[in-house]
Amino acid sequence: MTGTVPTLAFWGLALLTIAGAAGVALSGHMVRSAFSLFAALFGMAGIYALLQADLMAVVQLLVYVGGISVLVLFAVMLTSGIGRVGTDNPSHRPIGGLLVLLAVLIPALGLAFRMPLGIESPADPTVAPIGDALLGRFVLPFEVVSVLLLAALVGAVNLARGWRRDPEERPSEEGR
Amino acid sequence: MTGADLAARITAAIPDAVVAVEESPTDPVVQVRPEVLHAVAAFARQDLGMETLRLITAIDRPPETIDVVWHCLSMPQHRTLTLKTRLPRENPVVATVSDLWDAANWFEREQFDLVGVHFVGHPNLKRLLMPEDWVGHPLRKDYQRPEEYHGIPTARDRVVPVREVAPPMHGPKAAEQDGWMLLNMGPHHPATHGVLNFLLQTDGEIVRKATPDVGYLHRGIEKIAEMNTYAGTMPYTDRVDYLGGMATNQAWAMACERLLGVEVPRRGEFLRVIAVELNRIASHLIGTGSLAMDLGAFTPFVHWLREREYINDLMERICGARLTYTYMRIGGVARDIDRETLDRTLQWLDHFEPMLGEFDRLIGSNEIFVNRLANIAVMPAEAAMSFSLVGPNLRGSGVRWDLRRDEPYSVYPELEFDVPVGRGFRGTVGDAYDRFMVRMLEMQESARILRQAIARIPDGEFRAKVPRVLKPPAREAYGRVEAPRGEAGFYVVSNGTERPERVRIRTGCFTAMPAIESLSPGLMVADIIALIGSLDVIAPEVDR
Amino acid sequence: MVSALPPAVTPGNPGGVRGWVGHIVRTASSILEGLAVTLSWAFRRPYTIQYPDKVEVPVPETLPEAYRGILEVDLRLCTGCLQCEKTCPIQCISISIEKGEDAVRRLTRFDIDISRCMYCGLCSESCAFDALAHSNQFEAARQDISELTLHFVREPVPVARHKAGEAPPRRPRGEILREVLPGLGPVMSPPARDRRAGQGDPSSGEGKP
Amino acid sequence: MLRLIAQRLQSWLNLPGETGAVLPALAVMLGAALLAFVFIAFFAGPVTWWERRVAGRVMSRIGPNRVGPQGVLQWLADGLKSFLKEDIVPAAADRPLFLFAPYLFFGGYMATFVVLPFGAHLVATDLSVGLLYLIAISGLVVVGILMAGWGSNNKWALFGGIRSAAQLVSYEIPSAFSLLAVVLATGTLSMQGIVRAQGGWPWEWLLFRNPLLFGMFFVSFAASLAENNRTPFDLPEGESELVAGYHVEYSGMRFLWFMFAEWGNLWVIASLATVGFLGGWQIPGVRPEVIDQSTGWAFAGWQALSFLVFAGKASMLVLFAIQIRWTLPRLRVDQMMIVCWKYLVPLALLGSAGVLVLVALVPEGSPVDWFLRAVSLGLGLWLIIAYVRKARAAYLADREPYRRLEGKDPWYPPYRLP
Repeated sequence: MTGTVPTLAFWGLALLTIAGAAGVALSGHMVRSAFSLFAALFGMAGIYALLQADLMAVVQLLVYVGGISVLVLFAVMLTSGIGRVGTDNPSHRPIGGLLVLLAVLIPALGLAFRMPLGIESPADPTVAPIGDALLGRFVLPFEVVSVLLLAALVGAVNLARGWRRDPEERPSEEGR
Repeated sequence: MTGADLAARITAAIPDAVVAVEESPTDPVVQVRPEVLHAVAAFARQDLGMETLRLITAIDRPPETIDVVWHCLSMPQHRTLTLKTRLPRENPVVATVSDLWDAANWFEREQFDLVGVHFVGHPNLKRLLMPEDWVGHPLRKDYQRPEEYHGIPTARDRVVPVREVAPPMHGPKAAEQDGWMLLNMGPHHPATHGVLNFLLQTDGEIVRKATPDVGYLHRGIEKIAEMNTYAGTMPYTDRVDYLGGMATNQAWAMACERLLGVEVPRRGEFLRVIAVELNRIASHLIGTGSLAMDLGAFTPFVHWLREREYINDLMERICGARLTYTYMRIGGVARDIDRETLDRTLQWLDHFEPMLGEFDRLIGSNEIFVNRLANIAVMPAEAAMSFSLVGPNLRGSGVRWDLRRDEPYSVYPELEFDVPVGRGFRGTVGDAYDRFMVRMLEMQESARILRQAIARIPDGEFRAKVPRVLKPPAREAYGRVEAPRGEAGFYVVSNGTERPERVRIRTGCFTAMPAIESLSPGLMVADIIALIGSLDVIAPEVDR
Repeated sequence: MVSALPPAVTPGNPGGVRGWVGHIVRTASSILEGLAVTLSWAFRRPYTIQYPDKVEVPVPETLPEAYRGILEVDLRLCTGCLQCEKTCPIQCISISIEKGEDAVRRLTRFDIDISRCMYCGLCSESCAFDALAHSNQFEAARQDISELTLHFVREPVPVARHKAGEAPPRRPRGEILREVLPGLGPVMSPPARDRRAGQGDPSSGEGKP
Repeated sequence: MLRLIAQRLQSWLNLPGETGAVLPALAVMLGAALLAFVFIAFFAGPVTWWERRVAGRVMSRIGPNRVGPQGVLQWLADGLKSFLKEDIVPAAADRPLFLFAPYLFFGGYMATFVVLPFGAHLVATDLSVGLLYLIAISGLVVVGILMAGWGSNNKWALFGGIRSAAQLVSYEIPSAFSLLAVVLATGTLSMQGIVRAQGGWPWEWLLFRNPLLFGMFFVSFAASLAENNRTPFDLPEGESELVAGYHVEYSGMRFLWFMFAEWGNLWVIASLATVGFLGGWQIPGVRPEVIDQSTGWAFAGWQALSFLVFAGKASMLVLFAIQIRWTLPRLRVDQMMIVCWKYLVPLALLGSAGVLVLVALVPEGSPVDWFLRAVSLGLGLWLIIAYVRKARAAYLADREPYRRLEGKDPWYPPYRLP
């Protein structure tokens, strides 16, 4: 990662990621938090791309940016009581939050400083090796994770159906 | 069955109900006491089989009374019954019949609004056409028009700068009830075809209820007619149904001819038939085309506008105008037709009939279109009659009722045509696709009628001699024709002067509006658009 | 008569896999039908008439005899019978007649407010001498609504006295109107027999797809 | 001043290179963005004019014909007009989201152009995961639409936003699966690799490789139409239902960004289908190696020719999409979902599985392979012939009544003999 443009790009993307993350935590409104999450994830995808991890970057885009963040947005917008644009979402318990932050940040920083910096990552395409690994060596973990996800999916559908079954009881306040 | 027979049957069931009987070849009138009105109406509905309520009219007759008239109809028996009652003017109170006929709900609201008759037991007796905070009842004879309403002058001559107009014209039309999202569809919305408003209570895309909010185009044509001569009202009838002006023209002319006892010459009748059938095609072109446009297909609409342009050109040759025809006159039509116009009509029909097939290929049998309409907003025949739906909307529900055939007028009995009805072309009888298809088939029938009428048109006078000043004797008449949007009727009460005492306009769209309200629950937002389009509702007919 | 409108695609949808396949086939074929129709239109000529500038004959000339355009009064024919004023449902005609010292009745005012006029034709029909008639003009958009009140009487004119059939012939349609409503465009050649606009090369270069 | 800021920035960020190198770098970035914008404008702009002309002809009218010869400059006039219009932000809107949404929307679309191979070597970067990138980056568009729908604080706009998100997220699946068939058949994710795996002649295209891929083309095209909110899947806009859906509150230039992306997207879907199924820029009868080995003017000439081939195929598909738009009505929301999950997803799954089997069992060049190619080519020809015959029948049905009028005095508006 040398050269002016990549360095600039890195700073830009890092700033975007951090600002996005800060937005998620500090934004006054749920929907804006969700959009900030999108920005943070997008920044992450950019950093993957800078690191020449093309498949990771694209998958990050596909799954997290295109899928998860849209899903989160969906969920947030459909939440009852989300109401109009002006609704507040104050950040509660700043002290507790700070403690958790420190608890995570210190090990993370320690880990980061122990990492060797400035190593060139391989420029080879990573698609084929990753594909081989997923369908070869790691096929069992891969499948186990798939089953887990499937179970989660079925559970989610079940929950959602139960909720839809009786629409009269739905405590809807949207549009208020 | 004559009026006396009907009165006898009513008396047998409810003694002392009948006050008087007026015989009439079309609509025998039975006058009843106001206290027993509901009982008589229930008897008529259940035992006499009057499953349709055509019209409720209140007539202000100062200084003493307000007359209220109910026009009932039994379609299977081809029988009508007109109930009349006389209420004191200071306290006009009568029982509601909205529990017997669905159509009565809006009729009663309208008469409450405009004449100030209270219908006891009505579920929602609020103003319909006028704003809710309006003062007075405009169709009362002693009504004084206010100078201004919320700072807006009511007279055209006083032009005010825009800034003077106070903004709060309407409060919220309905509370956001039950936590459902409230959507205002209209007054300016691409799919409401004019200035209509629908208050949608939605649960996401699913509509819980669509409440029509009408009156944005209320111009008070009934009131204008009271201030105008019989002949001078003719131009206003164009404006009742701007897409089917010929038919409303004819209805008004027929009502006045019945009052005056004027006979229309045969050539005049043929000219009327030609004009009305051309107009019916033009109107159905807009109806079906805009339905396609509402569902997202723009091309069919433009194609139909092109065909309508030909009709407009023919109309221009026939009567001189393209939209507001004012072609009919009391006793005939305004001007004769020339051979050239007839030839051109035939030429156009040659072009148009293949176009119907093309339209069907382009959109009518398109699978997406079919699936958008089939089994949507199903109106069963019973409900259609109770809601007093008329015309293609009624026939779409499978009821074979066409005034041209069932209450024959003009020269229609001499002409051969079918009455297409909905029969579940792609789904259930009475769904939106049936209503669409009935309109398509009616265009074909109209083309058939046109060819016959052009072939048989006789020579002779096209207009009867009528006096310059029309003073019909004091009586009443109900002229009704099969307009493109169903029955267009003018119920006229004359008082022996140049000006009518009361004019009541019955239009197809007015009764279709409450039907939308009742069909809406459970539909999706996009289906509401299909529903409005398939009923072919246009705003001026609702508000008049 | 339903058969005259043959459905392009036959209805009926069995369930199951057959229904599923049938649905796909039906959708595809009905879309193909629609596409074929729209494709065929790409090879037909447009019907557009490019009013107002790309028409060969000005539109007023192409209007039929019956056309009810803006009203005009030929004062040489008007007998001052006031029938039109009485007939008008919205009172947009106002006529004043004054009897001068020489006992001649003179029209001092014959105004028509064409911004109110409904173009219903009742007035011209009631005119026994064809003095009041519809012209073939319609392009009367003006900046101010008051400009749309036409004053046909410039200076008092004695009312006409003639029997029916002896009246002088009417002037060509629209000629009088052009005098009272400036800016209506040039005078047309003899009364248009028929509409002919856009007959030659209608699309003027737009014809080819 | 600028230089000073640049130097401070550089020292602060600890950038490598000589002092002041950051400025050219920034300039390069800006320049590239501008270039991309102009490039895209030339794709998106004229297609608006083209669409309106086609729509005009289909509706037997003319379409825009006043600005420039035959109205070709209409898009410039429209752009200028929108540029000069007032930019209205509703008082109740969520201001930052409302303002930013069009750029996100446009950005998501602009980013797709990075991997589209317009010619033999005319491609910004040939990513090894190009196809996947293309599918992924269009996800940005959903977020843009959601942002616009929410930020407008208008219920109709919100409806549009939610519909759009549901639609895009759903249709990504059939779209991805049908493209998976392409990947299976070619064995690469790179866009250039996919093109090079095909040939110039129709029977070398993936479209006519076997009947399954032939079907996959339509699945893929339908899903792309849905992903880009084109009729019959234009529910987020839903002109007659949602007025204008997610962009109902936008005006002026911000509105233009949406329109830009919408029409530019037409090129993206057409290009994607061209690359995936129609052989991309491959010139019939010319091996790609010939192009690679050429130098100088010959190289430039081959590039231009390959671009023309590509543009020709893509514009035919654009035309097809336009014609579909002006032919079909719109689906309802639930039907949109049904079409996706009950029809397109199973079809795409079955198709890609079938392609996998065929690719594994039928080696290229074998008699079975040629038989499959012949069958799918026959299918395509049959479809085209049926289409043209039907169109001809419709044309003749209308011409017949006119023919009877020949020699007669035509009346106004005149019967036009076609």
